[in-house]
Amino acid sequence: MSFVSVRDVWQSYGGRPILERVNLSVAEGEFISIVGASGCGKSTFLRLLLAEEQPTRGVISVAGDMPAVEPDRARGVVFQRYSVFPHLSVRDNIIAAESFGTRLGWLWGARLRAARTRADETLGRIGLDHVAGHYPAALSGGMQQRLAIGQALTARPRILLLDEPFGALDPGTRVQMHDFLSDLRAQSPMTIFMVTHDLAEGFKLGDRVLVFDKPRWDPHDPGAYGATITYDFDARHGGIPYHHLREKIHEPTHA
Amino acid sequence: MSFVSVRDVWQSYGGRPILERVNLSVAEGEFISIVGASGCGKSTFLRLLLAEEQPTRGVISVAGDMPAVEPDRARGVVFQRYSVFPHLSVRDNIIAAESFGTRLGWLWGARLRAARTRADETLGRIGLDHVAGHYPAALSGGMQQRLAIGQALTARPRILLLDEPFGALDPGTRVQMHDFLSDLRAQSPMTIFMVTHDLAEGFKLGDRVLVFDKPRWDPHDPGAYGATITYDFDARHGGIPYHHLREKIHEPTHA
Amino acid sequence: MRLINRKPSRPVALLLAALPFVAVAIAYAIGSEMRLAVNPQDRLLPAPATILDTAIRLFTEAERRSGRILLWHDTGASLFRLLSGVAIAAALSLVLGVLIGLLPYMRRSLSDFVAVLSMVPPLALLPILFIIFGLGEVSKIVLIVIGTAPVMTRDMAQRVIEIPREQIIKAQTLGASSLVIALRVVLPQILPRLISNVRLSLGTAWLFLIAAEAVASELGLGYRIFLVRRFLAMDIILTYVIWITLLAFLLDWMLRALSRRAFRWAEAGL
Amino acid sequence: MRLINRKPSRPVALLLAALPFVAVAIAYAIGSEMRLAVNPQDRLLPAPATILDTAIRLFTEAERRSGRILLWHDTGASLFRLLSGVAIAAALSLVLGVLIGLLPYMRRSLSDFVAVLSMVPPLALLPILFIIFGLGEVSKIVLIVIGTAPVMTRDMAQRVIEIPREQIIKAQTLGASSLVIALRVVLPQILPRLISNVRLSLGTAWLFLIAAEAVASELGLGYRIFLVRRFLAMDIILTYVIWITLLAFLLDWMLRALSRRAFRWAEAGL
Amino acid sequence: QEKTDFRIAWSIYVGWMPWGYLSDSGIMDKWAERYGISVEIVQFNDYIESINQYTAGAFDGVSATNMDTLSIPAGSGVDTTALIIGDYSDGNDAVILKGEGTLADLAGKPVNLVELSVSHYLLARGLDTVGLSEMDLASVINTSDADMIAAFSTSDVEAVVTWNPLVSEIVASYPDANIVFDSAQIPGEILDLMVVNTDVLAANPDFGRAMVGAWYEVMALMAAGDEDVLSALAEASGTDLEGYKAQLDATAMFYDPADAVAQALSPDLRVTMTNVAEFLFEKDILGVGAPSADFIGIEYPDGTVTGDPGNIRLRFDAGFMQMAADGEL
Ligand SMILES: Nc1ncnc2c1ncn2[C@@H]1O[C@H](COP(=O)(O)OP(=O)(O)OP(=O)(O)O)[C@@H](O)[C@H]1O
Ligand SMILES: Nc1ncnc2c1ncn2[C@@H]1O[C@H](COP(=O)(O)OP(=O)(O)OP(=O)(O)O)[C@@H](O)[C@H]1O
Ligand SMILES: [Mg+2]
Ligand SMILES: [Mg+2]
Repeated sequence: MSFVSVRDVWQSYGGRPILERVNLSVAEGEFISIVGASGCGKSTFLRLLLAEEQPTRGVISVAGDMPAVEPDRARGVVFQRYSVFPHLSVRDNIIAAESFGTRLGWLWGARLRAARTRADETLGRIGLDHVAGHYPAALSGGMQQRLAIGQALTARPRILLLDEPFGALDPGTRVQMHDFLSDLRAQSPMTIFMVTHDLAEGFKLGDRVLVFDKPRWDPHDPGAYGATITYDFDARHGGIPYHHLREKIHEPTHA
Repeated sequence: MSFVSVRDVWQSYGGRPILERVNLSVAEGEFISIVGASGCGKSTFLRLLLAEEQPTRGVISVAGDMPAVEPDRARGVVFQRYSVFPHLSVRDNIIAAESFGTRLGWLWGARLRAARTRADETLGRIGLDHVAGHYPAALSGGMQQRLAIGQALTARPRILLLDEPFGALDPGTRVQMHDFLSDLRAQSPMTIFMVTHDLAEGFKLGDRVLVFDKPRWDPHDPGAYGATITYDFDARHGGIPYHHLREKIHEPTHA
Repeated sequence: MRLINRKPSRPVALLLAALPFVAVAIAYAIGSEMRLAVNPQDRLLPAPATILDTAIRLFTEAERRSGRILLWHDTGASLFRLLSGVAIAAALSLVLGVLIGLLPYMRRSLSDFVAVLSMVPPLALLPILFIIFGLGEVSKIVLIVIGTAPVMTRDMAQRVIEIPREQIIKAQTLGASSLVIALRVVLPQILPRLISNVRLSLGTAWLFLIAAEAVASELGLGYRIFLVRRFLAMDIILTYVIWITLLAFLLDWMLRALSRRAFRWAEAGL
Repeated sequence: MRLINRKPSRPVALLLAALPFVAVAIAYAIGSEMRLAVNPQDRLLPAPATILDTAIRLFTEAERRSGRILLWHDTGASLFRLLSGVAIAAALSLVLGVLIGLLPYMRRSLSDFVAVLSMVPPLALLPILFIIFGLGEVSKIVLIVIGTAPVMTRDMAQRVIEIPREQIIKAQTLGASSLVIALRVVLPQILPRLISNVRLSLGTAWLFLIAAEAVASELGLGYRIFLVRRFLAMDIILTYVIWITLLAFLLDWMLRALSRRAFRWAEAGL
Repeated sequence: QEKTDFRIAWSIYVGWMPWGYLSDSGIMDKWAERYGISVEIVQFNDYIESINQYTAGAFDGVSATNMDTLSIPAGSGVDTTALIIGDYSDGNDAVILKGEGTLADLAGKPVNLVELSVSHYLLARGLDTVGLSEMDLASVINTSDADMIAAFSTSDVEAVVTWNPLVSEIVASYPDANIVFDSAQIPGEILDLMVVNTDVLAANPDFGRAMVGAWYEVMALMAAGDEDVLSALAEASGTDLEGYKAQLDATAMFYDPADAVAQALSPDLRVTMTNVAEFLFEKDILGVGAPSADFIGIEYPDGTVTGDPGNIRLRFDAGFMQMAADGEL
C-alpha cells in the first residue's frame, strides 16, 4: 500500500515551471534520498510534501488523508540551518514539540513536569542530556542538528523531511550524524525524505535514491522546462547501486 | 637551512598561557599541516607567524629577516571566511594584490592595464576567468576560496598561511580544492602552513603534520597551561604516517 | 488555515492598503463636519474642500507683495538647509567614523566623547549656536549637523569595527597602508550603511530644521508653519504637513534607489 | 608600523579619552573669561564656578515660594512623561510590528500606512493633539508616542520578517497556531531588538518631550529651560543640559545592561 | 568705539511692524546714508531670542518692552538705552476668561500665559486691583504664544493672558471669550521700545539720529493714514488692513515725537518702572543674584534715578526724540 502518494504534480513560479509530472509512491517506513543538480527543485519538492506550498497541479496525500493546506504535526522537518529555536534552551526546544500544540503554547504544572521528564529521556537518547540547560548557540553544528531531529521526532510526525540536514557539518561530524540517524531509525521506524548533495550519503542512508533532473532541455531557454524524477534507485543492499530506469521520458507512468 | 624559524615562543592572553615553548624549523617549500583540538591555539600560532600579534616571549623569523611587527607582503593568508573583498569584482580582487601596495591603493593607465592582463592570466590559472566581472557574493564557497588563494599568491608572499581554508566547504568541493592547491604548488613551490580540523586532509596535503596539544594538564584548572607541538609527523610518502616523537614533554629541544 | 498562511488576493491587497488612508480621511471629514456644524468659522479642522482650495492657492498663487509663490520658495530654502545639514553630517560621520573605527588612538580619544555628545539635547543650546554662527543659514545648518552627526558617527564607527578583521589583515598582507585600507577596504564597504544612516536621520533633521526656522527666518517650511500656527490656520498647516510628508517620502525613496543602484555587491541588508 | 596597528598604552589611553572633554572645558573657560572681562555680568557664558554654584543651588535649595527643590520635581515630571511615552510607543510597536511582520493581511493593510506616518512631522500637528488630548500630560505623552512609534514599528516589522522562515515552518510542524508562533517564536526573539530600538529612539523622545513642555506646562526639564531662556540664565540652562545628558546616558546604560542580562541567548548583535 | 555698520533686531508685533517696513521700503537706508552709516534690520520670529541675541552682543539694538529690557539686557549688565518709545499697550494685552465672569472669578482657576512676560505682569497688576494675588490662582501654566489660540479651545483652559493679534483672534473665534482686564486699564505701563546699547549710542550718536529720523518718517505716514504703508504692515503681520487697524486701535502709538518725549518725561514712568522692578524681583529674574528690587538703577531723561545709582543699566533718553520733535534731524 502506498503511504505517501504523489500524483502528477507540477509546480511553477510566475509561469516558470520548476517541477513537472512528478509521480511517486512511498511505502510506510521507507527512507527516500533525493539528489539532483543545484536549483533543480529538490527543496521545492520537499516544500510540497511539507504543504508549505500547494502544487500548481496534481495531488499529494499522506496516509490517505486529504491533501494538507499548510504544515502540521503530521510532517516533521529539519533544514540545513535555523531548525531549532535560538531563544529556547536545549530542553525547552524539545518541550516545545509538546507545548506548541497547546492553545497559548505553554505547559504548566503536572503536564510541564511530565513533558520535562519525557524531554530529558529524549535528550538522553540523542546524547544531549549533558547540555540540557544550554542555549543552541553554545552547541556545535552537529549537536544543533541532532537537537533539531530530536525535536521533530518528539512531535511524532507521519513523515520526516530533511533538507540537506548535514550540509553545513564537517566530514567527521557528518559520519557521526549518519550513525545517529540510523540508530534512531532502528529504534523507531519512520518514513523519511532526505535531500542531499552528497551522493554517497544518499546511498548510505536511503532505501531508495531519487534523482531529479530535467527530462527536456531547450538550449535557448534553460528555464523552459521543469525537473522530474528521472531515476529511482534501490539502495537497500548496503548502498550497492542496482537501479531500474523509473520512467520513460515524456511518458509519465502512474505509480 | 631553516627558512622559517620559531624559537621558544610563548603566548598568553591576560596572563592565561595559550602556547608554551613552541620550537619549529621549516625548510623553504615545505607544506606544514597543523592539527589539534579545538581552542588549543592553532589559529593563535598562525597569527604569530602572520605577525598580527607579537609573542609574549620568543622569536619568529622568516628567511632570516628581523621579526616582523605587523602583517606585510611577505605573508599571504587565507581564512575560512571573509578572505576576499565583497565590494570588489573577482578581477579587482586579484588586481588589489598589486594596487593595494601603492600609495593611494589605485592603479592607473598603463600599470592598470598591465595588472589587468596579469590578473586575467591568474584567473585563467585558478579557473575563474568566466566570472571575472562578478562580485564574490555570486560565487560558490569553493570559488571564493580559490579566489582568496589566487589573490594571496599574486602578492608573491614568502610564506602562505591557511587557517581552515576549506572548513566551510562541502566534501565534493573540498576534494576539488585539494587538487587545485596541489596543482598550484606543483607549478610554483611555496612554503605553506595550513591549519585544518580534518586529519586526513592534513596528511594528504602536508609534507609534515604538526599536532598541537597541552603537554601538561591541571585537572582543577584547565587553563593553567598552554599547548605546544607534541607530534611532528612526516607525511611526505602519500600520507602513510610514520612519525617520530618530536620532543620529550617538559624538556624542550631547540630545533 | 492559520492566519499567518492566509494571503490576500491582489485586488483585496490593494483594497487593504488603501483602507487606513481612507479611514483617516473619513474620520477627518466627519470630525471636521461636526466642528463646522457647531461653529462655521472653526479653523481647527477645516473642511477637506477648504484644504484643497488652500493647497491649490498655495501652490499656484503668488504673494501680492513680492510676486513670488511662497510655497516653492519655502521648499527651496528648507530643502537647501536640510540637505546641506545632512550632507555635512554624513561627510563628518563618515570621516570620523572611519578614523574612530580604524585607528586605536582615535578610538580611545573620541569614542566616549562622541557617545556623550550624542546624548546632549541640541535644542537647549540653540541660543549659543545663534551667537556663534549668526542668524543666517549657517546656524540652522549647524543645528542639523549637531543634532544628527554624533549618532551617525557612532553608528559608522561601529560598522567599521564590525568589518571582519580578516579583511583588514588580508589587506595588510597585500601591502596596504592605513590610508589604503581606509580608502579601498573600509570606505566602499560602509557607504551603503552611510546612506541608510542618512535615511534614518532625515526624520530628526526635519525636526531640527523646523525648530531652527521657527526662531529666526524669513522663509522656509518650518517658518511658515510656525507663523500661521499663531492664527491656527490649519488649512495652511495641513497643506504644509502633507507636502513635507511627501518630500520626506520622496527623499527616502531616492536614497533607497540610489543605494540599490550604487551598491549592487551588497545584495541584502539595507 | 601602520597607524591602525598602533595601540596606546593604558595610561595614554586614559589621557586620550579625557582629552576632548578637557579641551571643551578649557575652550569654554577661555570663552567665558573673555566675555566676562568685557561685561562682568554677561550671562551667555557664565564662569564654570558660577555654573557649579548654580548647579549646587539647583540640586539642593528649595524654591522660596513652594518650598520644593524644583530640579527634582522637573526631573520627576519629565522622566514620567518620557518613560510613559516611550513605553507606550514600544508596546505599540511590538504589537503592531508582530502583526505586520507575521500576518500577510495586516502587512498589506498597515505597512504602507505606517511608512507614511513615520514621515509626518508631528510637531506641526501639535494643535490638533491639544484639542483632542487636552493640554495636560496626555498630549505630551501622545506626542512622544506619535513621534517615535511609527519608526519603531517599521523596524520591528522588518525584524519579524527577517526571522528565518525555517523557524516559522518548524513551529507549524510542531502544531503551533498563529498565536503560539507570535507568542513563543517571534516575540522572545525580537525583544532584544525592541530594547535597542528604545535606546535609539530615546534621543528623539527627549526632543519631543522638550518641544511639548515648551508649549504648555508648569513643570519639567524642557519647561524650565524655556522659561529661564526668558532671562538668558545660561548657568541654569547649562546645568539642565548637563543633567539631561547624564540622565540620557544613564537610561541608555541601564537599557544596555538590561538587554545583556535578559537575553543571554543572543550573544552579539545588540 | 566708533563704527559705521549697525544691526538691529525686531520681532513681529503690532507696534514694531514699522521696523520691517523701514527695511523693505528703503527708508532706513535713506536715513543711514544721510549719516554715512548702514543699519541692517533683522526680523526674528522668536521675540525672546531676539532680546537674547541683543544681550549677548550680536545686535546693537532690539525692539522690546520696558519690562523685558529691564530683566534681560539690563539685568545681564548690558547698559541699555531706550532710544524710541514707540507706543504703549492700550488694550493690546488682555486677560481673557472663558465664559461669564469678572477678574475676581479667576480665583481658584488655572491661567495659561507666557510666564514672566508682560502678560504675567498684566495679570499681577490686574489681580492687585481686585485684591487677589497669584497665590489665589489654581496655577499659572506656561503656554507658548504660538499655541495660545489652539490652547484656548481645549477644555483644560479656563483663562488666558495674552497679547495681540492673539487677543483679537481669540475674541473673534470663540464667542465665549470674555475680556475681564486689559492694558487699557494700566495705560503707559507696558511700553514698546527700541532699545540700543548705551556705549554704542554714546560713541555713535549718528546711529541714534538715523534710527529716530527714519522711525518718525514712517510714523508720519501712518498718522496720515497712508493706505499703502498700512496695508504693507498689515500683510507683514499676517492679517488684513481691517485687522491691523483694529490692533492699532488698542495701541497708543506715539506718532508725534513730542508725545513720546512727554511720556518719557512723565513722572508716572518712575512709578511704572519701580512696579516692574518689584514684580521682576519677586519672580527672581531681576539680574543675577539681585539682593533687592533696587538692584538695578534706571535713569530718566531729567537725570533722576530710581534704584541703585551705582548700577545704572537702563536709561530713558528723550534727546533723540526731542530732536525729531524739533525737526533737527
Ligand atoms: N518562492 C519561489 N519563487 C520563485 N522561484 C523560486 C521560489 N523558490 C524556488 N524558486 C526557484 O526554483 C528553482 C528550484 O529551487 P529549489 O530551492 O527547489 O532548488 P534545489 O534543488 O533545492 O537547489 P539547491 O540544491 O541549491 O538547494 C530555483 O531556480 C529557484 O530559483
Ligand atoms: N585575542 C584573544 N584574547 C584572549 N584570548 C584569546 C584571544 N585569541 C584567542 N584566545 C583564546 O586562546 C585559545 C586558543 O584560541 P585559537 O583560536 O588559537 O584556537 P584554535 O586552535 O584555532 O581553535 P579552533 O580549532 O576552534 O579554531 C582559546 O581558548 C581562545 O579563547
Ligand atoms: Mg535546496
Ligand atoms: Mg582556529
